[in-house]
Amino acid sequence: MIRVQTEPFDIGAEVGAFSRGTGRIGGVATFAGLVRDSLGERPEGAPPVRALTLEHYPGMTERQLERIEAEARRRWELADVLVIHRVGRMEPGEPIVLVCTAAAHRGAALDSCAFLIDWLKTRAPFWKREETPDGDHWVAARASDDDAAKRWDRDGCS
Amino acid sequence: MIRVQTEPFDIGAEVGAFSRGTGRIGGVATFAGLVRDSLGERPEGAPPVRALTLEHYPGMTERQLERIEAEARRRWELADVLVIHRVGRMEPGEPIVLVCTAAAHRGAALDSCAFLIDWLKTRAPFWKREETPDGDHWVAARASDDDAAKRWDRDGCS
Amino acid sequence: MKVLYFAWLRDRVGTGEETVDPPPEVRTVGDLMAWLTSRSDRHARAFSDPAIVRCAVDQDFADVNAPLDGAAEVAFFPPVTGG
Amino acid sequence: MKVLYFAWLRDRVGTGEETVDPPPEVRTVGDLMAWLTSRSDRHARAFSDPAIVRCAVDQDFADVNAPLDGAAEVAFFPPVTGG
Repeated sequence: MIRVQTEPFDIGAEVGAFSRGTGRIGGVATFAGLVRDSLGERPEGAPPVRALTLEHYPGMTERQLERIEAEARRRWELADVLVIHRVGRMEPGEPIVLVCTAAAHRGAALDSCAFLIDWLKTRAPFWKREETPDGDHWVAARASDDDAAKRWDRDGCS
Repeated sequence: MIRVQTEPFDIGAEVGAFSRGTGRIGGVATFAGLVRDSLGERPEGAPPVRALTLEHYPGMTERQLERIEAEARRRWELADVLVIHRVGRMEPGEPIVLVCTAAAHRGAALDSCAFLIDWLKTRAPFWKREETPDGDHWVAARASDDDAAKRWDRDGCS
Repeated sequence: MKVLYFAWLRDRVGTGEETVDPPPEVRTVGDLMAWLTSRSDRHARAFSDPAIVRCAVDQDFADVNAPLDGAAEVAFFPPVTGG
Repeated sequence: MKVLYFAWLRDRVGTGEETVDPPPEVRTVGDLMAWLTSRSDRHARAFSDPAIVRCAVDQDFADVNAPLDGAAEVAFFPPVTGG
């Protein structure tokens, strides 16, 4: 399931609801991304981030996230998938994104969770703008995110 | 932090408390293992598991878990680590184990979480006994768990 | 054809959306970028380094050689930074 | 010396803990397993397949060749299955 929303969400409440066991789920893996006060690879002494604004491409975002979910379900046997991504303004400590996967075995849950966040980082149309005491600026993409996503390259799904 | 307890725990409450952002945590990865109603590699039609009893080696368990946590903190820069493992009797759907890691970057959180559960599975002295309609039996160790743990072999910490 | 701009491309162009009617010789994403560049200084500034501009045609990622044929919506944006 | 048994080793031996006083020629984990095997049929059954028995000496994993010297607590158990 995919959710793109401006409202804040509660990681504990979401993970708790997602993890309610049915007897067939052996493992639940989750990853939550939070707003940090120093987001990019910034030099020591760079001004702290006051807030982050997430812009996205409505329509294409949901479409890409659904494709990424479908690809994860194709690669691993998953009992359930949840991806929540916030858009709009948020402050340090607030969650930006949550990925949860449930499977009979832990390998499928752990690997698919890492896959989903790596692909989301490079294939879902979101952009971050930081507010700092020195002004606002758009966060630059990181080569390390491309590298992380490439680990999963076997066949495409642009 | 390591907790070995007979009391049930609430995955959502634990993950929620663990994830409270400080502005320096960029990612939180978690893995929860739940009781399945068909635990081992059992043939189709094998009787369902009614309950699981986790036995452990008090003293050595905590010692091993603390070593495993220390090893994770040595390998990755982690802001926080939580491992909860239940002992005693539990039923399908209940959580057995929870591993949470927090780091500035997602790679450290995701990798260390997978590492912790893989090492725990092969190095912490717990044993599972299944209750089924056909009687009780001890769960056999799985070669796949040894393989998963070996991925992380670089240097020892028996 | 609807053209959308996101993130700093929108800031530079000065709008998030415009409707354009490029001539028939504009056949690919690259052609469209060149044609838009010629429309104003703001567009020229947005596309001054085409290597760091990404594109989607009808909400699918598309590279510079992708054909436009009949596309209703083309979007330009920087490399994504979500998650 | 305290000897502990866990999981099906405890079931087979019939106790989770016993205090033993092995003779001085029992120097290693393997020596201790052989000596315990000779003590009763239950012990013999517990150690009938030594390859699937794991050991800890003073709460550290130890293999069959590990020396006992002065160990206060030796535990025998099957391969672990937690998590």
